[in-house]
Amino acid sequence: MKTARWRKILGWIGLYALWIALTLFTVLPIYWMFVVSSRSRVQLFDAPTLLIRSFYIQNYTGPLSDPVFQRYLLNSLYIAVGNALLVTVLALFATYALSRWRLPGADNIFFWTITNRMAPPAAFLLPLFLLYTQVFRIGNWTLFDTQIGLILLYCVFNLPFAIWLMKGIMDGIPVEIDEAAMVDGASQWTVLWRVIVPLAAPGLAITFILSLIFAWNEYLFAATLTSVNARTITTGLAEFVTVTGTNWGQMAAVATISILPALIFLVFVQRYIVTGLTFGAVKE
Amino acid sequence: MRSNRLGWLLLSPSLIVLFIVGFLPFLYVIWVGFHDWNIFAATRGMTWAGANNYRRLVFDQDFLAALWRTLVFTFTVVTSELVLGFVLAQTLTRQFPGRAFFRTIYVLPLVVAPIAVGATWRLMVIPGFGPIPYFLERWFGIQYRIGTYAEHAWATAVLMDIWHWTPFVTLTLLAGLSAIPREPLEQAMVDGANRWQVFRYITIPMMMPVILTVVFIRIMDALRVVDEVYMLTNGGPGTATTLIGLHIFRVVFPKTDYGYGSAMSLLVLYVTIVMCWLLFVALANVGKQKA
Amino acid sequence: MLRHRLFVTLSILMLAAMVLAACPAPVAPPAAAPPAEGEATWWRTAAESAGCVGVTIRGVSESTPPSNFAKDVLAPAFERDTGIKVELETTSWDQMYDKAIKDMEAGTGIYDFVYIEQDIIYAYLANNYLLNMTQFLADNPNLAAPDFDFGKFTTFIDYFKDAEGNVYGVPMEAFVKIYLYRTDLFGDPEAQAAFKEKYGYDLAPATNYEQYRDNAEFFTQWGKDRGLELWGTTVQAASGHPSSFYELFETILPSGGVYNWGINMENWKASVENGGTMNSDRAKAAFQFWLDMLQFAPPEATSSTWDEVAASFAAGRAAQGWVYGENAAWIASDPERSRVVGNVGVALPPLADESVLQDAEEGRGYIGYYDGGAFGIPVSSKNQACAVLWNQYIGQESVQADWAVAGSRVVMDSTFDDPKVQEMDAKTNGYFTLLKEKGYLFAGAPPFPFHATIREVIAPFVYRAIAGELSAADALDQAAAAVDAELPKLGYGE
Amino acid sequence: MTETKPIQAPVEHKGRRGFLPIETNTFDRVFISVVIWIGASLLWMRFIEPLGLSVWICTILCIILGVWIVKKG
Repeated sequence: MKTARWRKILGWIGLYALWIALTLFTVLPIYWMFVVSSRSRVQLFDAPTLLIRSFYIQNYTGPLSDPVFQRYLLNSLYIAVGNALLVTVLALFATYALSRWRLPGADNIFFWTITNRMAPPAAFLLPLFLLYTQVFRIGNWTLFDTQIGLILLYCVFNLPFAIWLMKGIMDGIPVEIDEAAMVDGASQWTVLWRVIVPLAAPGLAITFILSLIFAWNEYLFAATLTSVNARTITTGLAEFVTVTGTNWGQMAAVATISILPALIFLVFVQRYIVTGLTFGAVKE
Repeated sequence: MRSNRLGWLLLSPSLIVLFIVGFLPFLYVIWVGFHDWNIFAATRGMTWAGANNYRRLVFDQDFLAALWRTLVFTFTVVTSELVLGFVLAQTLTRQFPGRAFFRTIYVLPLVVAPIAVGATWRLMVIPGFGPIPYFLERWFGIQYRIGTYAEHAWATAVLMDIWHWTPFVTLTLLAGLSAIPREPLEQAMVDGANRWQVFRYITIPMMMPVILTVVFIRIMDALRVVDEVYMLTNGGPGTATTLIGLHIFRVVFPKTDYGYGSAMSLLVLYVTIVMCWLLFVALANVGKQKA
Repeated sequence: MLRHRLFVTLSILMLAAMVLAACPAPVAPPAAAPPAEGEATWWRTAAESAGCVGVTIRGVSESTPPSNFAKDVLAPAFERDTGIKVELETTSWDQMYDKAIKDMEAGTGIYDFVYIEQDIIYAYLANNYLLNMTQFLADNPNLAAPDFDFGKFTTFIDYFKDAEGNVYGVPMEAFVKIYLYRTDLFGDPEAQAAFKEKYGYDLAPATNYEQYRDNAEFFTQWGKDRGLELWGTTVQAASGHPSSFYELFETILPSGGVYNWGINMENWKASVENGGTMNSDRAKAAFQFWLDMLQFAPPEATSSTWDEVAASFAAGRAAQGWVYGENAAWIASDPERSRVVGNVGVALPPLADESVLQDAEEGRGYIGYYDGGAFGIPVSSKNQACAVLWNQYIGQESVQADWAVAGSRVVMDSTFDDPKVQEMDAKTNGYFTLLKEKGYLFAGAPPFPFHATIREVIAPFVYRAIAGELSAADALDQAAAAVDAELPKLGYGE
Repeated sequence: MTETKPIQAPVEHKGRRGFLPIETNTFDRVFISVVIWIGASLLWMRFIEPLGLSVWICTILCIILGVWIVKKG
């Protein structure tokens, strides 16, 4: 009797100890980034300490008041939101089709879409560069250094992921629901928008947020396929590393700023995460 | 019955987009992979090389070592993340005060850009500027040098990946766990099964599809890690953390050996596809048995 | 509910974006002294005659102070004078190369001018990427600016010429990699006495390897005894980054008497058996000397690329070291970024022995690295005439002094005489004087068209030696063998 | 409230059962053949080609194997 109670108490202590340790481990690098962003370049030479004694606000005001940096931030926002919207809508259509029609070869198509995410990126930069600068062009206009170019490109890794995620959700919505609505005289479109979309909402939300995060954070392709006008915040981060000294303080400040938008989104969809991430493997 | 035409119509935008930005470059890479093409060679442009790049590849010690290193890395991080993620997901199925708070904090790493993850960890572990080597040396007398000791760099890279991706694994497993029906569990308990037996014979089999899915996704992504390690160690010390993605990056970028680099990419893609396809088949079969 | 939430979030973000966009852009500070009225009209007329007014030209460069000066100061001034808009993309070192090369190889014509680092020019010339500026100006005399003359540049411009003397790039930055030391430490009477007692000769900035080693050992011990965060030397020994290769092959090996990376340029062989010097005894000795310095270097040395070396020195963590010249000015003068303002001495790098200096004086060799770059115009550019105007604009004498102060780079002899540069020279204890008087002892990278490729072949052996997996001798033996195997594949020395 | 539903794979295969241990459709069998062909060629180049046997022998063997898999797999 007594041992059982002790066991229970120990269990609780263990649980909290685990989570507190984990929280510290999770937060430490991010906190350190913030600490670095609070220091001037000379202060960074001091012996490392985790305390913030003074705040060197110029690390933030500098980039934030710089029009170039503002443009990077806006580009990132447009590209990430644009890509997330596009991916969510395309994945909705695609998975609805895959789940409701018996299309010949559908499972092979499904696997093929996923393989798009597997390619090691480095070697694919050259063909993409050529496509974007020479193949897809109308007069002088090319996809290179445009926001729409990156929005399309990020579909390569976001769309497969989204299709997989949404396929499970779609399969989980019983076909009878569609059929009942159709019997009531609703068109296919109405069914999709009025019936399926609300039911698939958690999946759509999680698809949207994950696509947004991936697109917001991508570096290599953004660096290669943009030049001046469509550069994103992550490529801006790399610009702080120079031969004449890395401006770690400003870089950390920019990194801190760049986390915020994704974080805001994430907090909003927090409670849908758990219901949305099932990948169709387990259904409710 | 519905006509297939609408189905194809709905599917086609995705297929077209993937064809343009995914499949066309893939064809081009295959084409380049059969050529000798180095911008800085004395002979300009592409020359047909047949399968010679692949002949070179299967004997290329650096490449094979990097590939093997990547497989070890992938195995290490995916197993750790899976075990850790499972334990954490289990604790999260219980209601306890502060659960939502912990969970929210816990997903933070997911939103940090890989390049920023690399930079942040580098800032933490560079001797002289970062707190980790400083405090390790002061408190425990341990000399932590990611630029000198291969094991330190490797451990940091593994830890960084675990830090970055365990939240994702945990959340997905949690989604799976919370969808498991309770009846079989309760029934088993009534029948006198102990906790381990329930876990082993009921929870694990029911979770198998989720586990396989997570493993699939993590393997796919871990095999192509570049940004984080590029920022953290740039593959050093020596070649200790030169994962295959970074190795290819070096061959294609600074060395501008496009032909050979393309062949490498395709071989890695081949390995990835085969591994993932096997998992995929396993996934389909698990589903069948259950159904 | 969910859609509502998402909508709210989206609108908040969009609002934030709009507020950000609406922030007034700070006005760029006025450029270097605006050119005189007559010149200004010349630029405008030239731009009009070439049909360039309203055209946007685009360039790519590394994100460095000189490039940023070009972007923030020169580009707006150029636009004001000519009506040509300049979009200069400043990015990281490897991205800069990658994009410029892709663009020129594919003949896309995105970039109208590109940064050419001194070491890559031979590859670009071999591939016929660049526009012959001499030829272009001769063919279009109406576009040749009166204030521009290739003859005004230092000898550094010779790196951007072909065999016939045609110029392919306008130098925009040039530095030497020099030896920096802490004047406060070397001038400390207590340290001087202790040093003399221990080593039997006077403490002074090093001129040879033994003295350098003694200094490094002495100050490392000095720091340890006093509990200071101080070590004897910097070493640019990042064990996974080409910067360590560069320090070894362009600074240390030449100072040890091994030139051109130890590659024999007559038969394109590196190993001693084939007539090269990469794994010669001198090279091995120099490499070993450099590796030995790691024990006297701050712990971050094996993670240090070029920028971290400068940061370590600026933090006061090293008593002496090899530092790229572009950092000399800010380390010596900018209290925002440096702890050692006013305590920085400049000297020639230490040498293995007298013969190296003799080689350099007589033109057979060099003692260190002369680094820098130029803006060149790709032949694929669609706005060549406009880019030629820009290249001449940045090559005017009148813009050089401010540029030199902003980026501690000098490309013209006349710049040294400018009062602003003189003032900076005093602050750095004579960096500019050293560059002017001793610059001829230094040399840029050897003229290899395969520079980057062979660097990548050699670098892994350097990394492994730093990590202790290989000895210096083994690393050079293996590197030389690997180079001998790779060069024939590239079509050299078959 | 969660209700019990059969756990399903993301994709249902609708093919036939041949000598391969899984159900496959034609595309699957072509895919398997190609995968085997690539893998065999690479191994051949590593271990057998140095002995003097051309990689074309491997290709011919793989084509025969491939036809058999597609027909009977």
